[in-house]
Amino acid sequence: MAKEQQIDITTTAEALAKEFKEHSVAEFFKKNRQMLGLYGKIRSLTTIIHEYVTNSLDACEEANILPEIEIKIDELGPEYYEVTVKDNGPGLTKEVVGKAFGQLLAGTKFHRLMQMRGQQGIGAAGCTMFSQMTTGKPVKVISGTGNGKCFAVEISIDAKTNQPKLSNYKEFKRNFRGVAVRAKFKEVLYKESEQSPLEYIRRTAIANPHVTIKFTDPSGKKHIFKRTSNKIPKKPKAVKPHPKGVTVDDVLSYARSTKAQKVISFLKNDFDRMGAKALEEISKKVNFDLNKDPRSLTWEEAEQIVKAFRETDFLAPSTDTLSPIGEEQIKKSFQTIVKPEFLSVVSRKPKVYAGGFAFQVEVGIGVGGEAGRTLANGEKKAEIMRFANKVPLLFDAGSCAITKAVQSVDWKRYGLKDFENSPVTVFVSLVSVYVPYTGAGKQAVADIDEIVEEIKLALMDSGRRTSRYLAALRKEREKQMRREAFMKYIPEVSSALAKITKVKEDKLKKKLEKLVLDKLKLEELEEKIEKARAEARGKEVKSNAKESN
Amino acid sequence: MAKEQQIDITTTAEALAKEFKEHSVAEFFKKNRQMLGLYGKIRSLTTIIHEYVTNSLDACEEANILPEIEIKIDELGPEYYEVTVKDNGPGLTKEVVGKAFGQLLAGTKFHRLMQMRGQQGIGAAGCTMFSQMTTGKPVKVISGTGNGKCFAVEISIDAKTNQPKLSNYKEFKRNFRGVAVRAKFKEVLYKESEQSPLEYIRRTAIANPHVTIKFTDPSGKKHIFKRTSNKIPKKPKAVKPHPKGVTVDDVLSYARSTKAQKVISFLKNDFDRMGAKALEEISKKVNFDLNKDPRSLTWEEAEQIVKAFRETDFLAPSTDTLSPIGEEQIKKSFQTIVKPEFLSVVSRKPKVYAGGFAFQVEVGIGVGGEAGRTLANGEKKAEIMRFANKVPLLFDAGSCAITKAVQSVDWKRYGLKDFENSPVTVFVSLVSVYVPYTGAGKQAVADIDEIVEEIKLALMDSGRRTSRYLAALRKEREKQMRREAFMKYIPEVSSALAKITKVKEDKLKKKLEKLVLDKLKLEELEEKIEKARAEARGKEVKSNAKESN
Amino acid sequence: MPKKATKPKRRLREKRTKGPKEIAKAIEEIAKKIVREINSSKDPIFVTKTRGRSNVSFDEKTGLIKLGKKTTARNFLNIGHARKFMQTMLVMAKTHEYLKENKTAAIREIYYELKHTLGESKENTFEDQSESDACIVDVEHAVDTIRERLNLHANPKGSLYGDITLRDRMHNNDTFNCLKLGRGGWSIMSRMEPEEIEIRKVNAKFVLVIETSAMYERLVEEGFAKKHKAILIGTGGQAARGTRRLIHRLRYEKKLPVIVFTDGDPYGWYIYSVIKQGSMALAAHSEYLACPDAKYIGMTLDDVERYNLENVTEKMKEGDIKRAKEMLDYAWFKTKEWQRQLKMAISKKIRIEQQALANKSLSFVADTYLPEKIKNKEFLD
Amino acid sequence: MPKKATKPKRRLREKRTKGPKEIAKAIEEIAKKIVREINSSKDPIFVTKTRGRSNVSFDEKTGLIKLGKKTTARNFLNIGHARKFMQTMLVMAKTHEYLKENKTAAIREIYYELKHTLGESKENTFEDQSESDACIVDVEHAVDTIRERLNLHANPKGSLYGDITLRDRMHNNDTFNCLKLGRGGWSIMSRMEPEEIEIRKVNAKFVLVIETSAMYERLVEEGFAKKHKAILIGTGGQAARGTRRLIHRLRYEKKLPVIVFTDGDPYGWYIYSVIKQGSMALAAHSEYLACPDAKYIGMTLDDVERYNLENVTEKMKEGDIKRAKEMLDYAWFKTKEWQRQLKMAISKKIRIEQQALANKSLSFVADTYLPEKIKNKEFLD
Repeated sequence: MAKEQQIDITTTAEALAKEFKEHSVAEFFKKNRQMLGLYGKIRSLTTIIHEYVTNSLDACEEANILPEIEIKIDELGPEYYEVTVKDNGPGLTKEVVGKAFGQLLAGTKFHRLMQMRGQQGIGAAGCTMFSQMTTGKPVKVISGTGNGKCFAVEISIDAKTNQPKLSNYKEFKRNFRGVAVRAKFKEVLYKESEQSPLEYIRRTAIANPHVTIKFTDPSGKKHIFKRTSNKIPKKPKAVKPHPKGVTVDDVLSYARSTKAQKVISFLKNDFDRMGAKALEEISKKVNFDLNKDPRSLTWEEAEQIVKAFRETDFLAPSTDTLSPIGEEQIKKSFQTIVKPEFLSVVSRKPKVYAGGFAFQVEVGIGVGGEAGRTLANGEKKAEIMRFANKVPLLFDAGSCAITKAVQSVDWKRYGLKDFENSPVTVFVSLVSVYVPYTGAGKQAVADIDEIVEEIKLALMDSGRRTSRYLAALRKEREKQMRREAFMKYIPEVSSALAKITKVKEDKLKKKLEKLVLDKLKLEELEEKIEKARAEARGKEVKSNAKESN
Repeated sequence: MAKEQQIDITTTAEALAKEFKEHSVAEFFKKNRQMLGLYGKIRSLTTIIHEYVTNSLDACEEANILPEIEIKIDELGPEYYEVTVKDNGPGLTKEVVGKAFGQLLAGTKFHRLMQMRGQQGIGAAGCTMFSQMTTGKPVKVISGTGNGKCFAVEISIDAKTNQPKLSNYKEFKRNFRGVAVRAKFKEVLYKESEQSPLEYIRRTAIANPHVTIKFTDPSGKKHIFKRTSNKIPKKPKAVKPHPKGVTVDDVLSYARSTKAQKVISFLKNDFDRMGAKALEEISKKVNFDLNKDPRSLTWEEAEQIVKAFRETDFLAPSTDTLSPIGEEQIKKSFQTIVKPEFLSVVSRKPKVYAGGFAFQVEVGIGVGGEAGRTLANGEKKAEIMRFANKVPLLFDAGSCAITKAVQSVDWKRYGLKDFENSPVTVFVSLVSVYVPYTGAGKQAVADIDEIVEEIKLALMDSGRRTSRYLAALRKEREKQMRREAFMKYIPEVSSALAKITKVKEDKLKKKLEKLVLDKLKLEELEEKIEKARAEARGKEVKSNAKESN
Repeated sequence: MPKKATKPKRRLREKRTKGPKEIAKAIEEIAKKIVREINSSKDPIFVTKTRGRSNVSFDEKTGLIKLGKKTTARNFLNIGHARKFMQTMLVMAKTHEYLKENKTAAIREIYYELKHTLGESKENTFEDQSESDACIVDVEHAVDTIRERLNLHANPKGSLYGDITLRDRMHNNDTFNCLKLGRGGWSIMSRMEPEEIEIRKVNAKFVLVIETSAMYERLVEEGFAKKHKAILIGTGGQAARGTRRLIHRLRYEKKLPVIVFTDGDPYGWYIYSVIKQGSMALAAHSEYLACPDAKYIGMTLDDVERYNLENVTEKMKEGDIKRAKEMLDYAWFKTKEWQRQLKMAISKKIRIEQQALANKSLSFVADTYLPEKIKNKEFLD
Repeated sequence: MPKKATKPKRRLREKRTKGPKEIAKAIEEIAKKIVREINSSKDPIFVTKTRGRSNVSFDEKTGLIKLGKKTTARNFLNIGHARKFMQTMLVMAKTHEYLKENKTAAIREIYYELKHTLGESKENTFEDQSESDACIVDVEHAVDTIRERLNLHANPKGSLYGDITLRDRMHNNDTFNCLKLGRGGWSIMSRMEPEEIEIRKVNAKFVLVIETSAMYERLVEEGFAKKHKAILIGTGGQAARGTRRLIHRLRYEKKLPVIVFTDGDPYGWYIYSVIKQGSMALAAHSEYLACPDAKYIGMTLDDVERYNLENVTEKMKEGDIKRAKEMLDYAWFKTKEWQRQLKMAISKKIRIEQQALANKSLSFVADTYLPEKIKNKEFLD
């Protein structure tokens, strides 16, 4: 054993106590900017574009506006760029603008259960901090609400206190509605790649068919992605937690901030899909009085409630809390931007995962045409496009639940013998009131079983359609080949038989041709009949299903 | 173009403003606990052990105590466990204990540039939050400073305010020094695997040869890892930032909190390795008066300072700011715990990466014996052990700079033809005053070029020694084989020649054997001479190097 | 030493031999039937015997592998059959022509004669010879004859040495004694039908069939044929049809016992079994080709131990082991001795070549190994 | 049609033939030298000629591939040479024994005779035949002779047909005419030295060497030999040493021009070139084996167009194409015509077989193709 040292322990404990300090979240992220995706020269720039664009889109959508976004990246020097992002959203008030761009963990999104792109209130302020750290410059923001009055302001962050610092505030007249932000960054680099701002914008356009984005890259080249749909996604709604997904801790925390006076009304008002029948069932299952004040619920009582939730049937979370892209929209923009030969899109129904959060999966599989990633040598590789709340995820694919789900599918069963080397683009969109990212950089979804399973089911469904298409394609080609084969063989057969039997070759040939044509016609007819029968059966099944609904 | 909708924009902007709220960091991490590594049943449990153990070790080291840690995990029910961790550290005062276990982003570590295991002030409080979320129970802590007085207290967190809530505070008499924490968790699972608490503890013991850990697993089995060294690592020192690594923003932020009155004394006192000569050089390179108040430095002036730093020569960061494990210590514990046939350990000199942070890399390569990971079928695979500030990293290997560096080495050049399937354990330890983790879960190091490069160089150096060993091994085997081969062939050759020439076979055989033995002796002699010469040359080089130092 | 006059246990019933005209007629009948079907708008069908294991069986009584009675129909209107139907018609027409014009061709020649591109396509009538070979077998079965009588023949292979006088009736009635052609012997032809090659006189007690040409040459060199009154036939690997036909004729026309001497490995044993029982591929013609009472003299794995040949064994390759495992299931290897031999091969994973006997001495095989085994009737059965 | 009496342009200077006693003596001398070295404690050395491309050259004058004068030494005390040195000693001692006892052996037989385990180890004196074959070549070179005179021989292969009378001096002086052995012809032996096989009489204008045995049989069948006074030699692929020796002797003893007829592909052309100039592997023995004025008649890729054989070409395999590219660089293919031919093969990636001529008609090759080309002297050179 070691010899014990001579130390004055009390002094040490107290000495340590003196060193004990609290820190602001701004300081934390300033020191740990890699956690926000602000590391790596190329990645940082894409992250910046991502943060501004998602804020713009969220604002437009909440205000029911068809978004038009202009993005410009200018090269100011080596690894030194200026980024400008302008939207036509509702604009921000002076007070909000400061917090939105100058305070971490502040925003409209964190505390509401609502499907939005941003959900943490960190992004834009993180960019301000990054600009400040690398250039010492504040971020310039102009905002207008369209009523002729605008203001401009410069914003930076006081890291010690996590408070915005505003300067050069100016009001002026212009008929502008929206927010424009302009900021300078060092330690970033623009380079076209699979993970560049351009690819980010392209994918944003695919997942957001109602958006028009104009992008001017540092070389001055303009890239315009026009909207393929004029339908604004329905405004996301704040949603109450679904009983199936909440934990004891969640129940207690909701109970503390409810407006309800009794537990029974708390349950009725503060949870999704809570009908009278369900309430009755629950009240039978708990052994305390549901008329008590929710604020006085104990852990054990809350545990009883959660147990009762698990044993009770509820409807699936209401669809209207989620705003999926929509099958038609995905199809349109996929066709316009990816241009596959065949496309199959599947939109699943909303589901719930632990935490009571509703989520919904949509997938698209494009095969042939320009689908897939094209290598420099012209070879095609499979391409996976990941989206969370309509935001493209370009980084950390390896640790993402979506990648995991795609890889877990046995693609051979769906006619793609060598998936990795097929001309295929797999599109996966996950929308949720709360997306469980693996990190604050929001580039990968944690592999929560329910989510992986749901994505896999969607891909398998879509895969079946793809495989039917591939099979039909093969069948059509086969039919053609059969006809040609018969016609090729007939002259040989006729001539051989004629030589042996001295029957006239020409006569045999004509007879054989007629035989073949009759046979093929018959087959086609049979096929049609079979198809009609199958369709009839299908309809029957559907109408039965409707009746039982 | 889309038809513009009828919306009252002003209302919307103001409506949004009303929704704008600020949040506590506790709320943030409660919602995003996956960012702290608290997701996945097995992973969560390992993370909890990790957080408590690192705190204990840091405390002991700072108080110059040889650590003895006792860990116990009890199964209370399905996916329901109690964790107890007791150390012999300096103990905590009542005030500190609350913050340490009940407030996120509070602690002794975040604000000091000092090599410690913890560096964020999140871990232990995160565990309290997790316990609270899954069981509703507070965490129990006992602390004593060895003077006969102890106290016990129960701690939970108020998530809304990120403030600790203490209850059941009791003082009592016992001659205990250290901290003991006991907490209950649901949604966790104990299972032996590559990522289990046991493996975590085993690796902790390897990287911390001065630590004794006693672990009782849920089945009651005791695992004891005894220290192999009685040397306490030197106490980590807070370090001033090295001029080569700081950014403009860093300079400004240090300038704001300096005690110095003039920029010149700020530079002299607040930076590492700042000698008179360097100061003089810097003063020549900037165009403003270094006697000005550091608090009034502008961005442009700070930029000049950073530019001058870059153009001036400084010594490498002082070694005493870092506390590496040490070659001898690594060797001892590696031999004791991994038991390889051959081991090569390399300790590199400290280096600096962007941010001015010193870091140091140590690696060990163990080959043969029990090195490598053994599969169920007995096959051996390469094993990579990653450590950051002596803490084992078990998760997220794929996105870690250490893994990247190991994979970038061309192992074939070092005699390992099929690295993945070799019986080899690669040990990589990175120590730094600030480790750039990719996430708050602290399981992977961001792939910063300087760090990857340094690890790679260390591995290559160690690889060269390994390859020399493997080559020597092969050579010895070869020598043996040659001798055997000659002796096998001699009877054949003698008999053949005897048949043709009628010379006596036996005579030929003896002559040939003598010829072979003489030749082998001669070769051995030559080899020895060559080796002696090479050693002499090596010494010469070393002594020359010393002189030029 | 076997007596000269050993009669085959059972006279093989060779089918009544059809002449060229009858065979041409049979082809015409098949063609006419197909034409009739076409004219009455029916799916034209070509019928032949089913090949492959499902229609092959081992006839314990005769000791022959035989083709069963199952038939296979090829419908032209079935796309899976159409190409093969077309090919079969081409082969039928061409062999019909050969018979009419009294020409003969190698099976590779008929392949080339019939190969051409189909219309504007990139498809050929035949892509490789295996396709036309398969059609030849189908036609053989359909008209119930052997390819030699369709005026077709495979490549020749094999050498003949010993006191046997042959006459080539198609070549000036050349008559020659195969003991008097130097040590080279006579090159066995691909067509060895009695109508062409007549066995005039044989002065021998038995036929020794030898797998490798080098061992054949060694035995010629050592004077084995004269000393033991043997006819030596070197097959040079798997015996060609002509060679098998010659062995068969020596057994049944000249009543000579047949002894087979191959390498001690699954391939060698398979060569022996084809000579003895026939092969699955040519199951229909076993009566023409096989010698069910042929004896196997060696090499066996027992020889390895008996003659201390451990040093000169070779490792069996994976393919050999697989073949040995398959052979375990063949009905004609179901004897106790052969099962033991095959299992030994599978477990020891070694093989032993004929020439490995040279490890003892060059003349060991001729002076000791073969005479001893023949004298003691040590045959594997 | 070539005149019967065409003399070879240049009489090949065959080295003075050593008798068995002289060769045994030469072996003894080498062994004695090595023993002397051992006795004086020197590293024992075996010296032979260097093989491989570095010591092989094409002699434009004689048109032969020849081995140069470079020598290679194998030191027993060098671990890289020791095993081979040991093996060479074994081969030397065994051939010495053959010569003394007047025995002959196939090269596979000497391999088996010498193969055994070394002491307690798992190592064998020879692991496979390629090792002993290499030692045989080394000994051939060291004592400056051919393997036949070391009483060794390779496997026999090849058939002979035509009005040629041979006598086997080692086999009762058997005398036979190869036109009178039916259509099979005579099996060419592995050893065709004049001391053993005497060419008594030839009545022919030229020798036609044919790659495939099926084409050989076709030409026999068509009466080509009689009609055109030809000796037909079927090589059955690459010509065996005995067959090459026979061709060589017909050219130089009997002054018959030699015409080579192979498949139109790199492998066939290589067969031709080995007959004509010798091979790199046996460069030392070109004087015994090669016929530098042999003519190549076909198949050529020009034939494909000329006779409309596009349908019956085959695709060249990758290996064939690689071989063609290598052949471009061989000195003996550096003629304008051959370069053109090889380049055509490489660019068109097709090959044409001899039997593809059957696509015209079975007798086309005998009635038209060969006679026309011979008459018009259309040879590729």
